[in-house]
Amino acid sequence: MATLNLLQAINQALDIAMADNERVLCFGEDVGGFGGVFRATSHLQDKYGKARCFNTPLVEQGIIGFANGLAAQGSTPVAEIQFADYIFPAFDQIVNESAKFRYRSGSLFNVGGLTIRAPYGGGIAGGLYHSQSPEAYFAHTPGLKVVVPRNPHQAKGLLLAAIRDPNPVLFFEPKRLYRASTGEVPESDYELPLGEAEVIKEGSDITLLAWGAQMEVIEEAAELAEKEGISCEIIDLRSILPWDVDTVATSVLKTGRLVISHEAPLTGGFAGEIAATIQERCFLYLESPISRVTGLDTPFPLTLEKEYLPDRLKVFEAIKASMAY
Amino acid sequence: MATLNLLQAINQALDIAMADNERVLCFGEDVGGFGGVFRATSHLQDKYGKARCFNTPLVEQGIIGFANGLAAQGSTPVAEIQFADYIFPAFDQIVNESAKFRYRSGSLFNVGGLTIRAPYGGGIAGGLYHSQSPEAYFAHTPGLKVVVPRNPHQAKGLLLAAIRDPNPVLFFEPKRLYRASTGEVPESDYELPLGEAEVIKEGSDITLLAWGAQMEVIEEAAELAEKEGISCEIIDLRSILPWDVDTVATSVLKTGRLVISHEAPLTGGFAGEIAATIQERCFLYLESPISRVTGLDTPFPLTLEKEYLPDRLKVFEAIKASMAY
Amino acid sequence: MTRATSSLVHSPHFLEGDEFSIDTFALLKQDGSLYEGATVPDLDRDKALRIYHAMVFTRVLDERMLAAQRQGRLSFYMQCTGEEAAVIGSTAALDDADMIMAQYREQGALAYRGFSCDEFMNQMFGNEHDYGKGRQMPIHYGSAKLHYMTISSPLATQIPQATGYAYGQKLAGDGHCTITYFGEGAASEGDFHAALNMAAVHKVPVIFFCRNNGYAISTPAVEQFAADGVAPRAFGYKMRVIRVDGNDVLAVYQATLEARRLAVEQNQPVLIEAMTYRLAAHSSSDDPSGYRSKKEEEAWREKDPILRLRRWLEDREWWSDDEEKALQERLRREVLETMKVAQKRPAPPLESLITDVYDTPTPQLKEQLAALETHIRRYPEAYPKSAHKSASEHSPQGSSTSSGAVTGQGGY
Amino acid sequence: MTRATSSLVHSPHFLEGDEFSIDTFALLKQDGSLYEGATVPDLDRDKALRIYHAMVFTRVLDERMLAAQRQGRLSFYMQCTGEEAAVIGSTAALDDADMIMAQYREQGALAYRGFSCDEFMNQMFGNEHDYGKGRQMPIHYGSAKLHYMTISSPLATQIPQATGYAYGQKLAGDGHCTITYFGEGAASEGDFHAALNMAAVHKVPVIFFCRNNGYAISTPAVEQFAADGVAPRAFGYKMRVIRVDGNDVLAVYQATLEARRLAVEQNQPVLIEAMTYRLAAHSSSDDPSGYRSKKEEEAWREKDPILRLRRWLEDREWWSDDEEKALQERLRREVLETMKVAQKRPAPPLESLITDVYDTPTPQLKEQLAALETHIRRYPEAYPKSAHKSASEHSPQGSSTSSGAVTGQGGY
Ligand SMILES: Cc1ncc(C[n+]2csc(CCOP(=O)(O)OP(=O)(O)O)c2C)c(N)n1
Ligand SMILES: Cc1ncc(C[n+]2csc(CCOP(=O)(O)OP(=O)(O)O)c2C)c(N)n1
Ligand SMILES: [Mg+2]
Ligand SMILES: [Mg+2]
Repeated sequence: MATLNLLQAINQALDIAMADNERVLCFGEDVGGFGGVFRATSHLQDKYGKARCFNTPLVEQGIIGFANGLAAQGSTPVAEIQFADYIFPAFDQIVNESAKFRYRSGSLFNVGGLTIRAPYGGGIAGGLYHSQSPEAYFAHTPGLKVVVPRNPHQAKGLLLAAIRDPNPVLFFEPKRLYRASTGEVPESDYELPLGEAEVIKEGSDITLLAWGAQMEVIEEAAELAEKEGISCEIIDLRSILPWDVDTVATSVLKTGRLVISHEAPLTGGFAGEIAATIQERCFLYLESPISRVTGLDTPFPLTLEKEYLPDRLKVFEAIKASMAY
Repeated sequence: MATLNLLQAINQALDIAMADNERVLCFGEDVGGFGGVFRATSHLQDKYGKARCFNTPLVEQGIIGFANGLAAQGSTPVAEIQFADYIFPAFDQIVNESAKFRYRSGSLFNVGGLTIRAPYGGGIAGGLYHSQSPEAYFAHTPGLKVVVPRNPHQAKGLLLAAIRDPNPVLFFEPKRLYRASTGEVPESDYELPLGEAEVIKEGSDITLLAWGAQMEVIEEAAELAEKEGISCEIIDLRSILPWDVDTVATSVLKTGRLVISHEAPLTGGFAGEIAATIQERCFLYLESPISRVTGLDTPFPLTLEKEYLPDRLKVFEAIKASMAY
Repeated sequence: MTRATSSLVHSPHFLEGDEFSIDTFALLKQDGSLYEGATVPDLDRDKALRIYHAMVFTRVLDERMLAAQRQGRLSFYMQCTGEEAAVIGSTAALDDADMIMAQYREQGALAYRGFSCDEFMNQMFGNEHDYGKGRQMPIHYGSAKLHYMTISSPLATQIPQATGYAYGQKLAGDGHCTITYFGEGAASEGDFHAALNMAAVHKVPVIFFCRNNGYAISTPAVEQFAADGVAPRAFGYKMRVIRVDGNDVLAVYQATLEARRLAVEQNQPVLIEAMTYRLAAHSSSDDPSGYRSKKEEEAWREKDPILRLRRWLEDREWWSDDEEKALQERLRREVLETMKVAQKRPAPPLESLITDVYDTPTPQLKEQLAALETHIRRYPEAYPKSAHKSASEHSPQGSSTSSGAVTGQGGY
Repeated sequence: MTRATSSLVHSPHFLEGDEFSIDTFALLKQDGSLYEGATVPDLDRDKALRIYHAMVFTRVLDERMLAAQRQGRLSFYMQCTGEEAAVIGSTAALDDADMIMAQYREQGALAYRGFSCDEFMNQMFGNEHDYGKGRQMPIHYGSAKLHYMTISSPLATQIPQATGYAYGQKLAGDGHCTITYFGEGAASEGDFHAALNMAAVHKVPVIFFCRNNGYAISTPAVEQFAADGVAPRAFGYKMRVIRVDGNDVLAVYQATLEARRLAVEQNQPVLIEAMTYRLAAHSSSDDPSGYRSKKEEEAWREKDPILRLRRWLEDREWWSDDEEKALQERLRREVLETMKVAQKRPAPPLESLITDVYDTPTPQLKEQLAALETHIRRYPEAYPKSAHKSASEHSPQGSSTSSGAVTGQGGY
């Protein structure tokens, strides 16, 4: 076990995947010799050659179109989109193509080898276009998998699973944690399951649910709440699509209360889907409305980003409101 | 008053808007001399000239980029995307640009003049790529308005309001109804309000909510239910973003039950947002879980589209289940 | 109509970008004779007849299926008519294991590769034998064994995919390349630009084959681009390019043969622009009289690519009137009979609604299917295609087959 | 580094596409003298000095703000260094009311138009005077009165927007055009292709100004495209094109003057490719030593565009050492003093979080703001920038100003 930060864990996962399977390729803007603007692909070109790790021209729709073709051919492309905010020019290739490739062909063809990595999220003075959390846009798209890791250990295991999963996977990396989050990471080749949430901490009064960088926030809020005698069960959803309804529902059946938090705007965010599903599953067990603590229904601001973000205090208040309902 | 079909009503709205304001322009693929593949822009080029109604090259990202620029310049572009399924190449221009133009500039600039029209929805043997209902993708995007009319009268009034609204509006037209839906339409220039739902029929036992072509379906389901003595309140949401929480909540506070229906897949669909909001607003008044009757979590099929679609029988069953809860 | 016009040359000269005016490569005149100075490409009788059969089959299929659509038997159809030489001549120049990533009007390529009439029909009727499991509109064929990627409606998406596919072939080192077909309209999409640029930068064995048929639905090429066709764009990417008479199957064949050599031996991507014309409507939903003249159509009908090849074959005595008659009759009969059978085949099973979304259905999808099954059991007569036979006794006249009286207005 | 190399010409000859090798238009040598055969464009002393001042201001601003970023006073910065001639020379050739739609490295254009130092600072510190209300990262300027569209980070989106904007200008008939700036990297995006094609088809008065500075972050031009720069793409759209020495302000000025004439008088869109070099890092987050050599940088530092113009001005006795010294000192002082003031200005009001999403806030947004206000009132010390003064007494050292010790890793 070594102590790695999130970036190092990702780099290690890519390295292992490329060593393990010569059909794995990493490419995107600046990912070649330079190793990516965040250095997630450092040294991979040196180790595996220019044919397997390279810069692309600056065109996201081309990167994903190219990746779709490569995956259909039987390769295992890991394409990087430099910031999740810049994934939208590739939206058609992802939503109309990657997601529907297998279905439309009756499984004659598929792009299951495809993984798309992109740094996402706020809290780093990035403003409108270096802060977005676009997971909900993709969560409405059957055929895709969407995964968000919360720390280095999770990142490595989930990314290895994503690369090897026989379905196209979007892997959103919480860039605020790239260097800020460190932890013990096994050196071995290991995978963590897609589609399964993880109960981080058991509790009895209320369930707190989030993913990615927002896990830190709800854990801090839980600490505040515990001080007031509120026992919180904390769940990391990990996979946004498909998501683990059972684990969440089981928890809420027990606690009777649910607070969900994400950075993306409220309206149409993925917390809405979760709330809608859980109120149906757990209707008779709910002791208070399911509560969502999210970004405002605005683009992402800069100077007032602290005010905008769903921080631990906002989550704490939501916990108290839920308990007092 | 004349009896018009939905297409004629839209054509009339465009005609009035262009006559009323010489800065209104209509363009898109095949919209010029040909009048659009569905003929929504028929005769407009003859009447207003090639400079104001024209064909564009086949490039959706260009159409909307061009339209954004025109709107920023102070014109009132009405851009057509030939099918809503083909709006995704323009996703970046819509979600990162149209939606954020005013906010990012502190209102120095805006693209409020922009309207994007696109035929959407299934039930016409269109398969994967001529059937999608993408409203939820846009509903997660603050800065946009999203509107869906249910019949010719609504279409004309809402489209005129959309064109004149000082915000970018996506106007999704239920193409299954283009010729199938006919009705009395005033010849005058009139507008219907954006952001306001409409209670189509009052009732006391349960609230049924939908928009666009799905209104017909819930109205038929209500007829089946009424035969069994269930009194249905029927609401047309009309605007998906921003949506009229108050009208829906008021209704559910009265009936205690809510069934929402849309064609798009369940997961991440807009019904989830509505259910999440309403369970919070009406928690203590809900007598059964809010129920969603939607497309399956798959791409849109063809041969089995009847099985896939949320039809009146499925809605009827959901009503009965809700009543029997 | 303003179309690219330029003088003709008679050898397949690939432009480097150092000359700018783009000539058109042509070998065969409409009367079946060669242009002076032209030499016949290396094409034996068997191959020539294989090409010709595929062309005639495609024409017959198109005629019959359009008629079937008009009779309400089929929801939608798209004809290749007028462009058979471009599509089939190019495919014939490839190795049969090279990948084809087409737009939608390239059924001829599939016919050339040996897709059976039955396979065509099953797709069009979306029945239980359709490889695509009845999920896509008619003409969205695909065949893994024939290396023909399943058609996708969103235009131009296959072009960068072809670049990626070919990059994979290059790494695999198996000596294969990819050809991607697209219209001059689709070439306006951003994906086109991405694809050509990436192919040039990464030296990918891919052939970009543009069918410039003058129209994108109603939009004439002159409203699609101001330039002399699509070919000059190649210079912007430093890509080899050739323009070819798309109604001349020999020229198309030879140009593609050379392109394939460049792609496979030198990893040089190539752009081919085939100048042709869509003689039929855009699709069964379209009526071209709204945007072009009968006269223009007539002028192009004079350039029928099938007739041109037939004359050349007859001149060589590789083909006769009798053979023609027999072929036409056989194909017509085959198409009609196969259609009848395919149309009666049942719809794909209900389960096919949720398979292939992922490699295996998620728990949610299984739940959704179970709920749907319960629902259909409650209302079997409302879902004749999928209700259990036992339950669907109310609808005796075979309405449980895949396609009833479908009158689609789905595609365009 | 492989870059476009071609011989030089000395008159602004717009290529029609009938020749292919693309020369570079240049007038001024690095020593401040003209090439033989070159003639000075029509440029009086006032205008020349206005250009020069803007160039020097831009350089000084860039140096100081990068230093401020290094000190942690600013979260992010991007320098124009090395490209001042390309940006300012072209803007100077326009009418001051022509629209500018830039990428992000064109602060010089804004300086030339008269954006004040204070205005620059307010944007960078995102304070209550920032026109953009503190919503975007530093350097995302905008000015309605100076006809400079607010910068948007997603690359290339402004290019088709410029086509649309200019189409509106053409309809308005007010004799104005639009210029859009972008890097050679951004030109790979699909939006570039859409924009140029649409402009050519619709005959739009727009100037596409490509700053080919050799890199897109770490990616050298040779990995961006295989062709000889961006210029040859113009032929693919049938658009006039000129390549110009981007470090030669006179050549850039004259080329743009001619381009504007074509645009405004003949509705001819034009592509200008200015060959230049980004002397600084891509941004404050970047370190170029990871992808290029000091030697290469040195070679380009020899071609400093500001020095080149200064020598020309001095030759004409329009400028002297003393004036230079005085200008440098004045600008340095101005930048530092203005920065100090701007940095201390309060953040925009809390309400600015929800305004401008729509023309007026929706009921939902008003509710969200009200809830936030209640929350902040409960925890004032946690939100020093926005808490009411009365409540924020816990944080006395001015932490309620717009920018504390921000060490952003936001942009790249
Ligand atoms: C992204 C996208 N936009 C629009 C359409 C609708 N559409 C289908 S075919 C077509 C015209 C295509 O013209 P071209 O590429 O020239 O091919 P041709 O039909 O002439 O063979 C259009 C606009 C589509 N399928 N996909
Ligand atoms: C759509 C999009 N993709 C990626 C980025 C990230 N990014 C910012 S600047 C840049 C390089 C741009 O290079 P170029 O266009 O040559 O301009 P230069 O920086 O050289 O002036 C990249 C990749 C972005 N801002 N937008
Ligand atoms: Mg065409
Ligand atoms: Mg650059």
